[in-house]
Amino acid sequence: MIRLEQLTVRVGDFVLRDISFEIPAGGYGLLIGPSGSGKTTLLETVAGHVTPLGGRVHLHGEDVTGLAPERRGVGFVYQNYHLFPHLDVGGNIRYGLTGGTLPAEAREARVRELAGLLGIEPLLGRSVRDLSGGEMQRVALARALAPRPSILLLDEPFAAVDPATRHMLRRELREIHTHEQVTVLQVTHDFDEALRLGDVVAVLAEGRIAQLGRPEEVFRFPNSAFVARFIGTGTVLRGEVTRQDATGTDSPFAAWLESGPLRFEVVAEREGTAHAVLRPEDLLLSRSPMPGSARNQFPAVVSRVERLGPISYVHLDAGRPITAAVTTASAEELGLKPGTEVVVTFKATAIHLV
Amino acid sequence: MIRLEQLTVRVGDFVLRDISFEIPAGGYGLLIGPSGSGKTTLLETVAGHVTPLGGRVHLHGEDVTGLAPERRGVGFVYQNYHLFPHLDVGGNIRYGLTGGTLPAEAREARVRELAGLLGIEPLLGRSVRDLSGGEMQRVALARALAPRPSILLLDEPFAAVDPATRHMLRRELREIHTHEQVTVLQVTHDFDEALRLGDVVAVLAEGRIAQLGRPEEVFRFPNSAFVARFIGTGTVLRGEVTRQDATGTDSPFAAWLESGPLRFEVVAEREGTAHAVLRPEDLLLSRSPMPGSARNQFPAVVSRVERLGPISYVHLDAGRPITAAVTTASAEELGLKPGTEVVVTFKATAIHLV
Amino acid sequence: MTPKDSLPHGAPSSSAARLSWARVALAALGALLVLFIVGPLLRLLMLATPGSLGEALHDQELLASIALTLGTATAATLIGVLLGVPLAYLLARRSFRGRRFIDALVELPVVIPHPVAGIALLLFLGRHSAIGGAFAKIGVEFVSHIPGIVAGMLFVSVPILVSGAREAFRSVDPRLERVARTLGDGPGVAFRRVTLPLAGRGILAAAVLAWARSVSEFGAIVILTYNPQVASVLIYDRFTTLGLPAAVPAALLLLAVALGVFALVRILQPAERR
Amino acid sequence: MTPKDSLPHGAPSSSAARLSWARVALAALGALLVLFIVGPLLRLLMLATPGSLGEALHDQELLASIALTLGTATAATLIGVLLGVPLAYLLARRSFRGRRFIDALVELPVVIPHPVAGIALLLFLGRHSAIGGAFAKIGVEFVSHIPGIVAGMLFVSVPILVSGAREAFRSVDPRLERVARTLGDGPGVAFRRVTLPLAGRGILAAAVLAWARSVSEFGAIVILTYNPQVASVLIYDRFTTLGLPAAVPAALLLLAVALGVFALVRILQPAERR
Repeated sequence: MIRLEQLTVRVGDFVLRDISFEIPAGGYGLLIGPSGSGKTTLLETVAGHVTPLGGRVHLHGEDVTGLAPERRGVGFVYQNYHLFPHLDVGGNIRYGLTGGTLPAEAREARVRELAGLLGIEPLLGRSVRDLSGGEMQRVALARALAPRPSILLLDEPFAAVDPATRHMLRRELREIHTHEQVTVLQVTHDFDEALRLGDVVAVLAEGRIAQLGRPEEVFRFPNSAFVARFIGTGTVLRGEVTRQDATGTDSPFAAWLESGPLRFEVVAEREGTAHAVLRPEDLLLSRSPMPGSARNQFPAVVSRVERLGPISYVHLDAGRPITAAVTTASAEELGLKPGTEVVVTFKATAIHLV
Repeated sequence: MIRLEQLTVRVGDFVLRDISFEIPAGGYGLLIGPSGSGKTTLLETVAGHVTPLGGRVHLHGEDVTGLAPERRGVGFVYQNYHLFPHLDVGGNIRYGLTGGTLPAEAREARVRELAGLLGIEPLLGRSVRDLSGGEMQRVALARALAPRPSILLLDEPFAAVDPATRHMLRRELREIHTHEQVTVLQVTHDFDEALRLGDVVAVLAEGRIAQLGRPEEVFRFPNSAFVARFIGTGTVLRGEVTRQDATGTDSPFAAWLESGPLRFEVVAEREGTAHAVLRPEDLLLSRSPMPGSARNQFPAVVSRVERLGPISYVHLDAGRPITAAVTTASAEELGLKPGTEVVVTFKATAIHLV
Repeated sequence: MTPKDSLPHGAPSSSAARLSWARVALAALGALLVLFIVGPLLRLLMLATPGSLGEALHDQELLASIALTLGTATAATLIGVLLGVPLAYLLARRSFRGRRFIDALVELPVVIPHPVAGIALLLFLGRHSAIGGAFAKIGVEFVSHIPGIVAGMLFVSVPILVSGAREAFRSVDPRLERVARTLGDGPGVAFRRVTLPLAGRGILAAAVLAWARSVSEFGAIVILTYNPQVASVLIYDRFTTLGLPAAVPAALLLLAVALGVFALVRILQPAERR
Repeated sequence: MTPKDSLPHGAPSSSAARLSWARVALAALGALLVLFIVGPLLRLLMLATPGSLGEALHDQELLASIALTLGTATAATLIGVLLGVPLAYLLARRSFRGRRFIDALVELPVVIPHPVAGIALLLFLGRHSAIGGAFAKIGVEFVSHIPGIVAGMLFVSVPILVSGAREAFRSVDPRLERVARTLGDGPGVAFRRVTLPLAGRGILAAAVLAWARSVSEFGAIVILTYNPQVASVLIYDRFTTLGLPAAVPAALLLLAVALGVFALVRILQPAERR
């Protein structure tokens, strides 16, 4: 279990404030934010390398705020691995086992177990200088896991490897998480990672946690324009909300959102300026208006079609730039290409206001 | 136009051999390969910084193999930008204009035009030390484009920026490519980039060009297991091909592919060992067998469901691990979760043998 | 077995206390060393009374000697920059056979005992050697003449100058020059517009440090050219012939020059990594 | 207007020819400088006949002087390591008020003219100073005694030792130590298991270089302790009283020691960046 309570941490010239979240024992948490937002320093604070200016760190139920790193039972994997260059692969993995009271056979068994789990048995006698990025990552993982930490802290573990290796490592990490029953806190700048791995995700912005929740929740209901843009949820339009009827009924109420030339029906909780998040997959495209007047419909012109395998992103000009996602098959069926005129349709409830 | 003819280039301890491809004038080419495969050195060879051991480089119709870099008319943007730290943003963009005979007003007009195109006008007087990654990337682009090169070489231009910035930069790069009518050769290790941007893609593997073609072609018809795995096309299964009938008709012929416990109907051109590429989006999933005996069908158990917004990747155990892609809606409709038994169906023609 | 519970969980305060004791001990050892450097210099500076300084500033022989020292050090530094900066650039940027060997040779004077360097230079540049003889024919004499002082200073300051300039060039990413090339600059122009401005401060700092090293040289010069006397020889001469009090005013003045130069070098050197 | 066509397209061969002329000129200037370093040393080494070496090896006074030099240099280096390595670690790893100032102070002896350093040490450690008096009471005298030699050597070798050890510590990523901490090591253990093995070679190279610098010192020692004579003082003494030929055998022997040490330092220093 990892629980941070109103942690305040100095990161170079700025300060992270009021960082609070909890990852239950055996959970997989992700901390996501732009480069330079202090994610690594926050991990180092959890590990005890950095002393917070304020707040508490609780690990496995204990307040460890004043405890030295070697007494916290955490494993740490840095983005650039930081393997010990004067030790071979086996020596690196064995490092955390030699301090304790473990008999030599148990130590070697643990090294072999982890090497087997990560598929690096053939490397055990090799120098760490000759390894590929993926191999170094596996060795760093095995080294951190060897003393059976209850907490594993990962700093952008996939940033420096090829996409193909990244896929494999992600799968292995999932398996290890289950096999070793460890609580993981991983730092990333890639929201995809959060969707693929995390139970809990915290989005860091401007020194605070902008949003906290299950990855799917955050993806569907970003609570600010920053979060929506950062996780790439779709189009974010700034506009003015006005009630459809003048009655003062309680929230939520039916309303209009006006953003430049566009006017949508939305469900709002207050009037005034708001950001509307339009998820690409909620937008329907057709060549002619679809029947039914209760829906938001407006014309748009295709400016570009981006094929990404099974799915295509259609960039539209509707007075404002808007992006829709359709299957590649239906993009072909509709004959979408730059200049095609289409009608965009979506439900009022599909617009998320932040 | 960029044409490389059987280029041989030393990259540290190894050698790139027999590199030949052509990007037509105004085209957008991508060079894709794992880290350390010599992509940057190849770009530097095109720019004239590195002398090839053999072969010819042709730019805009001329053989420039022996020409100094300053006479080749290329713009170069390094992965880490390499802005001149002793000049401000404006000084960086202006750098390539001050050597020529351009009058001062024309120079300033060009600087403002590019700054406007890239949205960095407010930065012109700023020091390059205070810029964000995305801003540095835009300044580096403007600097390279200022002297109107006919060729633009980009070394992993999006590797060091956030996904959100990456999206924007990609769109801007597309616009610049059109606006400046420049031939682009971009290096990347990310196949997604190729699908989004490229007209031509060359996949580099083990010092050679493993495959060359339009991005969609390469994505649908990878010519080797390496390429298929690297670009993440889907499941690659190794197996044995045997003819369905004993007659010696000419290729292609109907055949069986056996891979462990699995046996598929395929269309093959030769017998023997082959790798079958199963694209996730070609696999249909259902809870019960679907009618029609001509198709490949086999049972499988869901081991994990990976939700990526509108699309979900379903990892299956069918004796071999196999991945299918379905819409998130249908994954929910089918109630897919770890342990669910499903039937996998696909057409013989959907299997690509390499 | 839950291995998590078997982790030692000591009181953090005792660990912190142990840590800070170790740190105090380390700091005390370091402070001793700093005291050993600063103490003698402060002791000397404490003798800087208006009287002693006035005496020094009216001592024509001392002033002439300091002028000679500064002039010869400047000459040695200029020759060193002319010959050493191109060498530093080649060592930083080109790879060629024997580069590592030349890298080492250039550092060699650091370990040569100064009187040995003086004797070697005396043999190399004396009137009876091939090179000394050739120079003598064009009217340049080294031994017991001003060129001998310059030669001694150059010999001992080469390592500082070349290694400093080499590191200054190395700190400039060669890709910056490559970018300048693709922007239309020839190799010389790219060097002048990019590499030189960026390495300039570091080269200047190395030159000033080499100049200071030249001013401070004694052992090699005292063998090559006892007369005319540079400041360090003059101080030694007065110390041996007239005693300590006679040497102090000159030593103070020379120390002031050295400290001024040192402050300049520190300002010129690029800010250090944190 | 098609700007692509307006690009200058000269013949590549002429450009390449111009380039290589510039390179030859640079290389020639550099070669002159290398010659100026190597020439005198080779000239001295050419005098190493069996006769001169045999003479040197049977000269009891010279051998005793060399033994004294090596012994005092070793003592100065050991004291320097004991006091300087902890300081180097603090300078490399901790940030504290005045760190940059101490960084600078430690480099100060480089620019102090050696006779000035000798005079400052004489004032600081003489019998009439507070510190010299205190040491005299416990039977340690500096001036004209062996401890004076050690003090002079220590003063001039501190910059080499501390800056070398500091860079060796800096080259070890502090995150390696942090990883060791999360793997269960206390701060002292992490230092011993990770930082020390990785910085050790660099520290050893700095110590050997500081030792060589101690062996080569002359100007500070000649003022503090003329007798007993270390090798460089002996060489100077023979040169001034008996002339050049009498000084050559001793100079050769000392040069051989210096070259051997230098080779050792080069082997110890980490391989350079390409």
